[in-house]
Amino acid sequence: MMETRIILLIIVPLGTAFIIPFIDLINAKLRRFFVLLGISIQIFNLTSIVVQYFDQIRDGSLFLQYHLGGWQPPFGINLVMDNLSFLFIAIVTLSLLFIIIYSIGYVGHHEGKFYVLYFIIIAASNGAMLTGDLFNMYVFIELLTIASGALIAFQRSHPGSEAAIKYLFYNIIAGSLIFFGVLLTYFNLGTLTMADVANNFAALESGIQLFITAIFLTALLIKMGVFPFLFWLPKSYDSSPAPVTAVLSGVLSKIYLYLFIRLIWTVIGFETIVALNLNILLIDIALFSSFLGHVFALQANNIKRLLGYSSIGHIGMIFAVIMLNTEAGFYGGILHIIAHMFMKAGLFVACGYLLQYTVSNHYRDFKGVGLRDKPVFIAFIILLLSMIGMPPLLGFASKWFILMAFLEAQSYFGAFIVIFGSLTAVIYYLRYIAKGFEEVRLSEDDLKMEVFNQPLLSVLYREKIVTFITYAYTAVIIIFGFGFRFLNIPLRMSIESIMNVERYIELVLGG
Amino acid sequence: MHKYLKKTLVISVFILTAIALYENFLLVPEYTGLRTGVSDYIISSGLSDTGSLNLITAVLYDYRAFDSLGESTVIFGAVSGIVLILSRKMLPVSSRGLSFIVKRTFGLVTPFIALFSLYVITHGHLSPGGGFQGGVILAVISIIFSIVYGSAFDYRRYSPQVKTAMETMGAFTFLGLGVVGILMEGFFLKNLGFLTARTGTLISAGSIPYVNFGVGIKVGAGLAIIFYSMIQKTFKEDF
Amino acid sequence: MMTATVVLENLLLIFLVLCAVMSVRFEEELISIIFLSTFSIVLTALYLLHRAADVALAEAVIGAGLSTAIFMSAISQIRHGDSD
Amino acid sequence: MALLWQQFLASFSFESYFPLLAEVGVILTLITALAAWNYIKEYKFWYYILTLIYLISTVVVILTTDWFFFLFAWEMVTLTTTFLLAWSSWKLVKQYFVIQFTGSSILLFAALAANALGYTEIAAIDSVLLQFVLIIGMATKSGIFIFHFWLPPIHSEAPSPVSAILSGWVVKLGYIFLLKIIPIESGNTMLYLLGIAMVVYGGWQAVRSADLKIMLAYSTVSQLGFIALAIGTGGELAFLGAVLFIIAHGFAKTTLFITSGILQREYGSRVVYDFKGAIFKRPLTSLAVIISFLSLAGLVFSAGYNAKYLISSAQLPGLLTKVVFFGFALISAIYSLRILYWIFIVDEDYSNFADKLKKALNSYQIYSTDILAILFGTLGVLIVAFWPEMPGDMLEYLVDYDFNIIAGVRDSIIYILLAVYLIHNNAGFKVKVRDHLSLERYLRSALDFIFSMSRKNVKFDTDKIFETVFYNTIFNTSKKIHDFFYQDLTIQLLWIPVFLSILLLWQQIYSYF
Repeated sequence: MMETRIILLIIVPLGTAFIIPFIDLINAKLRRFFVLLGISIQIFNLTSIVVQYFDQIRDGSLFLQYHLGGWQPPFGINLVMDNLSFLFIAIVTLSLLFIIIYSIGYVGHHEGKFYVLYFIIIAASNGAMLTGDLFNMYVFIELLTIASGALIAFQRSHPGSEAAIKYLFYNIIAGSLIFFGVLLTYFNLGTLTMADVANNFAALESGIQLFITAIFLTALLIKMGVFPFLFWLPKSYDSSPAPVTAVLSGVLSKIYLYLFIRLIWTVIGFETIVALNLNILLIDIALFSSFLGHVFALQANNIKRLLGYSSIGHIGMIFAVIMLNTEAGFYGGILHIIAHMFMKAGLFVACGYLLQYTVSNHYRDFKGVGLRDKPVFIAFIILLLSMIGMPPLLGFASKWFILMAFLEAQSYFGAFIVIFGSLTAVIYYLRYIAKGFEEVRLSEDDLKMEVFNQPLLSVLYREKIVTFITYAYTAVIIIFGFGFRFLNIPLRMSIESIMNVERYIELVLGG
Repeated sequence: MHKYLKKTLVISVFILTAIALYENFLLVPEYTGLRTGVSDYIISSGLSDTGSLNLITAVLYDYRAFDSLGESTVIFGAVSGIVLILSRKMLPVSSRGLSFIVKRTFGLVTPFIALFSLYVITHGHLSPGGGFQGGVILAVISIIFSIVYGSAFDYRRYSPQVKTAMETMGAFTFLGLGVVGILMEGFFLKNLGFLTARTGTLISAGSIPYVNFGVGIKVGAGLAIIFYSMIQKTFKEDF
Repeated sequence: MMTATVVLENLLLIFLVLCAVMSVRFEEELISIIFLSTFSIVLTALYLLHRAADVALAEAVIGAGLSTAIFMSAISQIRHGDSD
Repeated sequence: MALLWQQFLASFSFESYFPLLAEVGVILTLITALAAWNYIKEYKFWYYILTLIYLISTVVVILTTDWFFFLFAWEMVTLTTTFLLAWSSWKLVKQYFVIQFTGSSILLFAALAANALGYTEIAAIDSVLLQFVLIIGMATKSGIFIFHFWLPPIHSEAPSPVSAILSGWVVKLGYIFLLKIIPIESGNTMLYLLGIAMVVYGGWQAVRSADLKIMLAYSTVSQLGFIALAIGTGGELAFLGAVLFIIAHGFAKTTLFITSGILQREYGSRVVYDFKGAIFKRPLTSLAVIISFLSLAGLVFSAGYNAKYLISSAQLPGLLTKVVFFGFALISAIYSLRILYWIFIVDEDYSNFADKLKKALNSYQIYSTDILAILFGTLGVLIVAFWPEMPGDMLEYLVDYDFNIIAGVRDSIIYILLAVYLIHNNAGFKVKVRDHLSLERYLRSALDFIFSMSRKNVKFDTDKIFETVFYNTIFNTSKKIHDFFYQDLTIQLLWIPVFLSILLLWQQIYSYF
């Protein structure tokens, strides 16, 4: 079905990003109004799509298309929204909404540029999830890389720049590999539309199949931060400001997971992966990566870096459980994607609040943080409990389904890694909670040091907004923890749209 | 790690990768044996579809105009990022430019460079070139200004505010043409039929020349901003 | 005619690789940048040889012109960076 | 959501003795809640909120047959009891949570494995391997032998009402779960052997300790051994015995921990040698202590007797069984009577009992809720003693069951005489008062042992031992792994071509292996 509103999901944030520098020239105070306007149009747009196609979302027949410039798929670019991309867009938009409200309270200097880059990220993430065209996907990935790379260096400190350069090193190599893969695909198949490629990919010679698959896989593994390429991740999580880290961990890694699912299941086809004997290798790599992430987290003396390492652990776990290619695996994997998105983003957001007066993110400076901001610290603890999988929270449900998927597939190593992950998580999180409750006495000089060490914070630090967003994340975790069955239908339907590739191909090429 | 050991390791890994890539490239079929469905279609009916003589421009700004929008947004984002990271308060008057002869000669040449860039931009659908290339040439003018006349010259003539406004305007031209496409023709970035004249003339090929123009301004202004934010002076206390 | 083109192409390719290696090998940044600029020009010639005029124009303008200027300005920043 | 709610309700099963157990759990929790009214001073509201959540969760744990809700509720129990421990010290919270979470993780794994193997509901599980894994997980949570090490330190250091909850009911949940999953026909030999070990070890340690709360904690280990033993035996009689034992021990231990709180407040000490004249100062409390300890000892006309009788009669008949059970009962009797000896007998002058009592009652300070709580507890013990079928004939099987009271009286007299003889001869087993138990101390003694073998003399700082030794070991190991993978940037980037080449040459590599 042709639907104009899904292109608006991309061009509204794009237009907002374009207009903000202009507004800055006229009157910088109007900026926030336009930011809120842009995000509310976006939300309204998405809501109207949900309302109109509610029945189709429920019975899994949602399939919206848009042909850009009116060209039919093999010749032009097409946007596709099926249940999978709908689910991802919905949660990503919700998460991005939270983070932008948070950053209204948080970001002090260069606010205009921050919002430009942020709206570019919104546009690019929606675009990357909606597009049905390989080259278009590459463009949006590049957009994400550039915008997030600039945001990592937002603090303009030495470690920030270093992390940004490292991030760009890895991600631009990954981007060029994706470009190379797209090029090879076009060279061999003469088409860029995902559905068309999927239709003809199986007919290729197995050597070329391996060639293309290997390049895409390497690129996506770099982007996700799975084992051999996890080195850029903790550094960039550590040295970027809190809302950016929340975006990086909460949104970007999930978008790459989505793209991984799209490329492997829709475009390349899981049968091809099995025929190339790559699936076992990938599962093992992912589980090893998960293991390493948790082990690294044990030695981290820096809370944000620790959360970065634990992200490696969780993403590896999700990757492995998705690679099982069973319905239970997808169910657990996507549920954990949602859970992890909100938990990690919430944790980074809470960290940004808690670490506002500390000298650094270091363990020893974490002392007494909990006593200073008790309500936020309690939210922080709740989110940590969700990370390790305690029951009334969403983390438990997702851990349950992931474990179930591993055991159902008789992958006992995977189940062991899940258990191991949550056990090590207990050890490394409890240490920080204990430190947070330690009494601390500050001298006058210490206080001065702390205030001067925070150039990012403006004088008008809007504490209430920041606290509110932390609570909002906690509330989401608790509400979905009790009502995770609300997600049952969307999850089932998106699994169906992953598995049913023929329908995708038929609807794109035929409609 | 020992220095030579590391060197050996690096070299051996590169040799391994080269072998692996070579092995795989051997499998790729010859150029003549490819499936060329889409490109054949574009070559045969690109002109009649879009009215652009230059098929590359037809692909860039019509068939895959959305990609071009994305690419120009990449530059937009890069400009924002670089300005964000490198933005400083003052422009150094590091040099007073080159000698009088160079200044005067360049003064004579500048209009021609500008004209050339305008030509490249506006004839994008007729001859090689297009908004992107022309925009870069436009930016080069600004760079040469700073080399020849000293870095403050260009700053005084065209302040960063003007450049930002130009960049935003270019971006909005592109986006606006896309939205007009929705309103008039029903699809985002659809070529505007009512603007098309006889093929081969300057004002033909629907909205392509206008898109070219927007991209040209945007790219030119954006790259100039990047260059100027790089030569600005650093202050320690600004960090 | 055909062979001449092939020979020219191969020569250019060898020169291309040479430029790439040289730009990595030299520790002096200026020389690296000059080699990169040469690299772009050779690439432009190659594009022209394959009759891709658009790409050649873009490569000439950006690779040989703009990026060289930006690299130069970056280097001047690095060299003067400590003093001011 | 509606679906989940319906599923939740449908998962409840009200069969056999589990509703009874749930009721007992509720009653015990209410008793402790009564006792806590005076004991907990700060954040009383949150304490009761947590207790309420705990109460609901325990009921769900006992009654549900769905794995998900079972684990969900049990984790809720863990979480709430962990937070309840926060009224004592942060250290305990940390240790308790780590241990409980380890147990739950193993249990989660085992439960899901069971689910994957076709046991979609919580019911008897035939696979021995699965039973084994489940028992390991449960052992960590409920303190079966080898994994019991955390139980005495934490139960003895917690605030009294919380200890009463933990020792009285939380550890029982694991055994109630075992009642569901161990097939009633066959039992489980491993559990049986572990039970025996627990009885002996716990009893011995209880005799060795002078601190009332530590002694109570060890007696919990010992008494839990009986339950494990009973479940391990298998058979209807043994299972009923286990149920009765759970109830009896629940009442007795809850009462005892509450009284220990009262005595501690009264005397400002936890060492039994200090509780002089308790019977005059606190007659009702002392009465509750006596009755509960008699029940723990398994003397006749007490709840413990009925349960132990059922368990022992479920064993294979023979001389060996008799001797062994006689030994077990003797151990229990010794540590129970020893406490009574120290509290009530030694250095007490009962010649003018009535006068003293009157004098003490003049300066009597009433903690009404506490007294009410222990009265209820004692009442529970007595009810199980005289109506083993429970009011309302809930354990129908026991209605006409002959508990052989005469033999019980005979045996009890023998126990008492033997125990009194032993206690008297050994001067009441007076031992040096140990420090308060803590997991750090265990670690320290283990390290001391290791270092003594290597003949090095190293002193350990016990307070910081977790931070310094335990954590540093983990930290350094993971640091080494970290440094091994995190080489400099060149090597890090080198992974990209390496990985790419491996993938590109994957066909060849795969066929090679």
